Amino acid sequence: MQHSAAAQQLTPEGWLPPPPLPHHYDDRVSHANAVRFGMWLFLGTEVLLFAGVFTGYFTFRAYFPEAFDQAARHLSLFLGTLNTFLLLTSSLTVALAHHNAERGKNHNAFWLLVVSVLMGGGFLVIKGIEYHEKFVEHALPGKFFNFAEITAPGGPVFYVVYFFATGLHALHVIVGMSLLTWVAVRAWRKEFSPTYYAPLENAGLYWHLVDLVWIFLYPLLYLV
Amino acid sequence: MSQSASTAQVAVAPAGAQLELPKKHYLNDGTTIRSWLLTVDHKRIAIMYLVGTTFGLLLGGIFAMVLRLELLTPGPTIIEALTYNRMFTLHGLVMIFMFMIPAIPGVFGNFFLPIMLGAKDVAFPKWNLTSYYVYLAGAALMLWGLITGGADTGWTFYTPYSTTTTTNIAPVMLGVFVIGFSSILTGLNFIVTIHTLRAPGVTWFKMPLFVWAIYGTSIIQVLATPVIGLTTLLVAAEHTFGFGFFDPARGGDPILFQHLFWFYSHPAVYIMVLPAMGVISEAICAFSRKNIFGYSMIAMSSLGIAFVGFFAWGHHLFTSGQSAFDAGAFAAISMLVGVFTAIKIFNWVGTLYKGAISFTAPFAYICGFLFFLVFGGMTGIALATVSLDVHWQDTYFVVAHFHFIMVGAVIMGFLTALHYWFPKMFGRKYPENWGLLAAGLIVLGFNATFIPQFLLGNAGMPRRYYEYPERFAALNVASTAGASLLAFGFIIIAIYLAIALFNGEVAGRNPWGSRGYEWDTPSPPPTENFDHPVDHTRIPHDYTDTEDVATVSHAT
Amino acid sequence: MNELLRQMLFLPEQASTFALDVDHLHYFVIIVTTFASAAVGLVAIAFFWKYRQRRPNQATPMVNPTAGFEVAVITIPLAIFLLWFFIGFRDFVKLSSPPPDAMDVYVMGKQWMWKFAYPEGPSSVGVLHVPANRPVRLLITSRDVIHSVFIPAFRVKMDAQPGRYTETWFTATVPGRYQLLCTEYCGAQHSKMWGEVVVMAPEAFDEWIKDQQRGMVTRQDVLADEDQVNLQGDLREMGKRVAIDQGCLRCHSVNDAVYGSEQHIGPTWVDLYQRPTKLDNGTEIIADEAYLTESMMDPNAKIVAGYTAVMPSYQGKLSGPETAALVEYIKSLRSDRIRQASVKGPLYEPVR
Amino acid sequence: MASTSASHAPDAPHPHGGGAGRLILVWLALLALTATTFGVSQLPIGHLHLPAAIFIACLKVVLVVLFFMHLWHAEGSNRIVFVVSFFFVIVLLFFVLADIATRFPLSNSRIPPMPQVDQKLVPSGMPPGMPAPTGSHTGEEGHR
Repeated sequence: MQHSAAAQQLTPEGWLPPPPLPHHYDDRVSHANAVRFGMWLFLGTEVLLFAGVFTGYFTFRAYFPEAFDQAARHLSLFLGTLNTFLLLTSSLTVALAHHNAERGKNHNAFWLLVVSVLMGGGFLVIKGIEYHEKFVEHALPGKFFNFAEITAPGGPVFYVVYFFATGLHALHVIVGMSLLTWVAVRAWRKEFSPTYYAPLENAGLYWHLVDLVWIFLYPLLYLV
Repeated sequence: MSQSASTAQVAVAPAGAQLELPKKHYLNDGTTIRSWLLTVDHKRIAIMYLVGTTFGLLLGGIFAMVLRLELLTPGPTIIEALTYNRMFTLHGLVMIFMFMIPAIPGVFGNFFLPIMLGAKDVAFPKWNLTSYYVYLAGAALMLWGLITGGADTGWTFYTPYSTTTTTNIAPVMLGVFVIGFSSILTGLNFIVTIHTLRAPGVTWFKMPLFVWAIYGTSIIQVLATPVIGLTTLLVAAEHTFGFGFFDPARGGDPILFQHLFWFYSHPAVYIMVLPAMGVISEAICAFSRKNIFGYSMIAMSSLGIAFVGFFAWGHHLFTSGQSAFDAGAFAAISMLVGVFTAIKIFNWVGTLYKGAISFTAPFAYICGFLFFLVFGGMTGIALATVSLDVHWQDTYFVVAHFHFIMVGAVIMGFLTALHYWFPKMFGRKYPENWGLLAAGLIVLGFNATFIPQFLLGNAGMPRRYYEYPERFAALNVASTAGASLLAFGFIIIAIYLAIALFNGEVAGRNPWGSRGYEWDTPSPPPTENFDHPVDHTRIPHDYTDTEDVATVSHAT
Repeated sequence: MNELLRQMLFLPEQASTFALDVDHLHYFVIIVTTFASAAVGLVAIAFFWKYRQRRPNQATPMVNPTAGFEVAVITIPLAIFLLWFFIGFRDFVKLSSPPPDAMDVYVMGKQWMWKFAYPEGPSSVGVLHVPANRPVRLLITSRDVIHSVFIPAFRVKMDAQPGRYTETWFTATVPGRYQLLCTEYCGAQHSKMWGEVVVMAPEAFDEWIKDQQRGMVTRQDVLADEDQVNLQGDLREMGKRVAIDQGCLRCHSVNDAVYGSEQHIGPTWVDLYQRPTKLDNGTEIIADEAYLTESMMDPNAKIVAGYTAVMPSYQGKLSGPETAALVEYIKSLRSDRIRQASVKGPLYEPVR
Repeated sequence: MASTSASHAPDAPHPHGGGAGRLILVWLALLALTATTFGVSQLPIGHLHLPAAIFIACLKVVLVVLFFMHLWHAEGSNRIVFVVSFFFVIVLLFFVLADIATRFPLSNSRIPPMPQVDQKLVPSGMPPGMPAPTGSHTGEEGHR
């Protein structure tokens, strides 16, 4: 289905003609609606996936409240807030990219996507720094835990929840970034037009979901 | 709404005239291996699913027979404890994840959903093929894990035993995680197809009931499977790296595992039984030649079961230290789900009223289905009654209950669908008298296998027992005898269906004279499903006039 | 009536107050279900015959249910189900709230055996003595994986969750011996993890408790469960983990003699320490630390009679402390028969 | 239940209303909410921290979903999918936490046993035989 962009020349408005419509759909709009609806269903599964992690968080918070308090104080608040800022801003840039793609401005969309991917990278770098701190302090989950400063019982359990939640989230950030990169390449090839921007929209929806999860993770882990 | 104008008034093909298969159809449209393995045609993917799931049924059946043989005598009989534990884990995992969950949605959902909606294919054909290969990958990973050391934790893999056992459960866990993905993809594909690809004339309340059942199933598949995906990842991580999520020695909580596990696994049993109910709603109309009795009631109860099924998982935890408040809440909600099943049963029996019932093999399976669903459903309600469950939990009563629903209802539904739609899928008829014989054997064998297990449960024999006190011996012998009868029945079916595939009598467009939407196409259907534009003015299964609309034959 | 139905349904004898309530509700459910399904079945069979197909392509009228039918089909089953739910839930609440004056008994599930300890101190393995007609509360826990206390005659069941207590209670009515079974899958010997409940007349029970305590006083400070206080606890714990990680347990069994009876790939570790062992070259040695360490590093040096030399060498794979931990773990594996002597209370062979 | 596949004029989907300006406005609102949740967490309001944090997080989520993910003028079916999946998350959380709250107190690990339980056997409040998580306990190991 991937038509070779170079061979086709641009339409007068400056973007490529959209790819052929699949045979079993009769018009482009109902196909776009179907693709968006499919993406929303997939986001439903992602929400349920993180539901399990949050259930674990609240269960262990009910069991070991004081351990969660002590451990929360050992997380660096500055890095957490910076990460939240980064993700929120990258959500904005992705939304703007989608906004431009709807109007066929592939060039703007490309640069906005590049900025978003860079911010995602920044988020991962900061996450790496935090993880390094913890590995040095031996504040690790399960049997690897011996971190003197947490005296309350259930210390390792907080770090199990912390590493699993942020690890799963970081994995989703990586997947989101690769999606955005692939869509940025297609924007560079000027493939998007007012009638065809579904891939960028879906990558954007996925990125917003990743940001959504972090909006919940940030206060629960760092602030409370 | 019920006028029966059909698109083309052509004389009914004279009975007995020599019918032959249509020249070009989906089976001979490209016969290279590549055209089959890389197909995006939903019908071919359905056939590939049929091959995969039947292999799963065969494998699971073999393990079941080994278990039954082992339980012939109270002491060790043919295998030793560790192999027995691995065997019942194998039986559980293979049957559930390789046959029960993918079977009816994967085979008949894939084949008939687009045809019943009047669409050319499912919404995302490439994702449909991906879902099949993800299923194969998951099944292969799980089987490889089970063979090279195997898990001996039971299909429920309760922690902390599953996280501290010396058998390697990581590949089995990842296998289940991957198969879960295939389930999500299929469900997602079907929901989008139903929402966006309905042909003109097929409105929400004119869709066949099989489509409603698949819709309910897909909702559960999409929304429940991620939780088991996460749980298997957690258990695999905990078993290899020693996290402390579920293992109490490290501060974890085993009851949290049971909550997360059953949050998926209870809706999963509705993933298995809803499609079978959908098949029965179609087949009972066809074989009693009557419109369904209470269309919207059955459609809404499918959605009801799908929705309320999500809140009833706690009845698996009554004796695991769960609080009395939760036990009460879950028990009350489980009763609601029972009512939806009761609605369906009464409406199916209502459909027979003033019908024209023809007693064929599929109809024999429908009777079996109704009997087992009533019997299994009522024991389910009894199990949901909290005080009775305390005695029955984890005994053979529970084993008998869920086998009555799974083997009784779901496999009866699967066999009904296989026989009812065999002419449409392969263009040939199966031998009728062999079919009736096999149906009798299966129903008889099934009762002989599982009714003794109810009594074993009452007597207090726990499940997953390799050796048991002598007082349970007699009932176990009876159950094993029944199991061999059941196995014999399945073998007969396999034989005559395989033979009928190649030299069964040519079926023509509509051998049963059924008025379902799927019978408006030639059988086997062409790759683009229809040979005339689809505009359904009639409702499905409307038999109010004698002229048999569906035997109209154009091409053949 | 009660006895007839009990026999028909293969239910065990009713030996506790809770058993009577449960069985009465059970009979109510069974009777209502049988009549309802029989009615539905007969109606269906009547339809099969009355409305059988008479002509090919026979037309049938369009029949749809009336609103009244639909309402009836919802309300009647719901009413019956909710009635059962209320009765069932009322009994369950009674089961999960033990009377304050109940006698406490601590039940400890351990991989493939049950231990019972009374607050006044005496404890026993596999056999639980309870007075008749007095409420007894079980505080149940487990040492390793989830087990489940199930006494069919009392219709009582409660999981033994490791790391925490669960509770259930009963009032035994009929003195006698009843089997106790583990019903939550817990490993290889799950199907042998049986215990026994001996219901004694109240006075006989008081009598029994007194002489148990007298017996206990003479010995010095007897512990409810000796291997609780493991001096080198951490070392043994680490040894066990190393054994699991390195896969030693695949060939060597670590459970007491009952399990050891079958031939396993490697010699069992239970009671191995200080045991005289005959080697295949006829000589006999004492399995001390030197032998154990040497067998890990160079398994083929001394092969026990009757075993094949299939064990891989662990040279370089096991660090010094890990080997010491493994030896410590093997030393801690003493089967109960030897420890039996120190535990009070007569030991009954589990009922076959 | 859901909109049928109403087919607009082919090949001319209406571009979503609102513009870049609105997106930036929403972004600023999100930053403001982040600042407030940070501020609220510093206030000494004790056990109210959790509900406050969750409430503000929900506000931010609603903003992101409606404007960044275009649920504001989206198809009905997308909205239903989003609402139903969040509803099931709440159901899962509700029943699990209700279970922990109303369970037999000793069934929750780490909560000291009821007074009438014989202290001699369980002085440390830790059920016997439960090996404490390695290392986290600086205190006693085992009991007696």
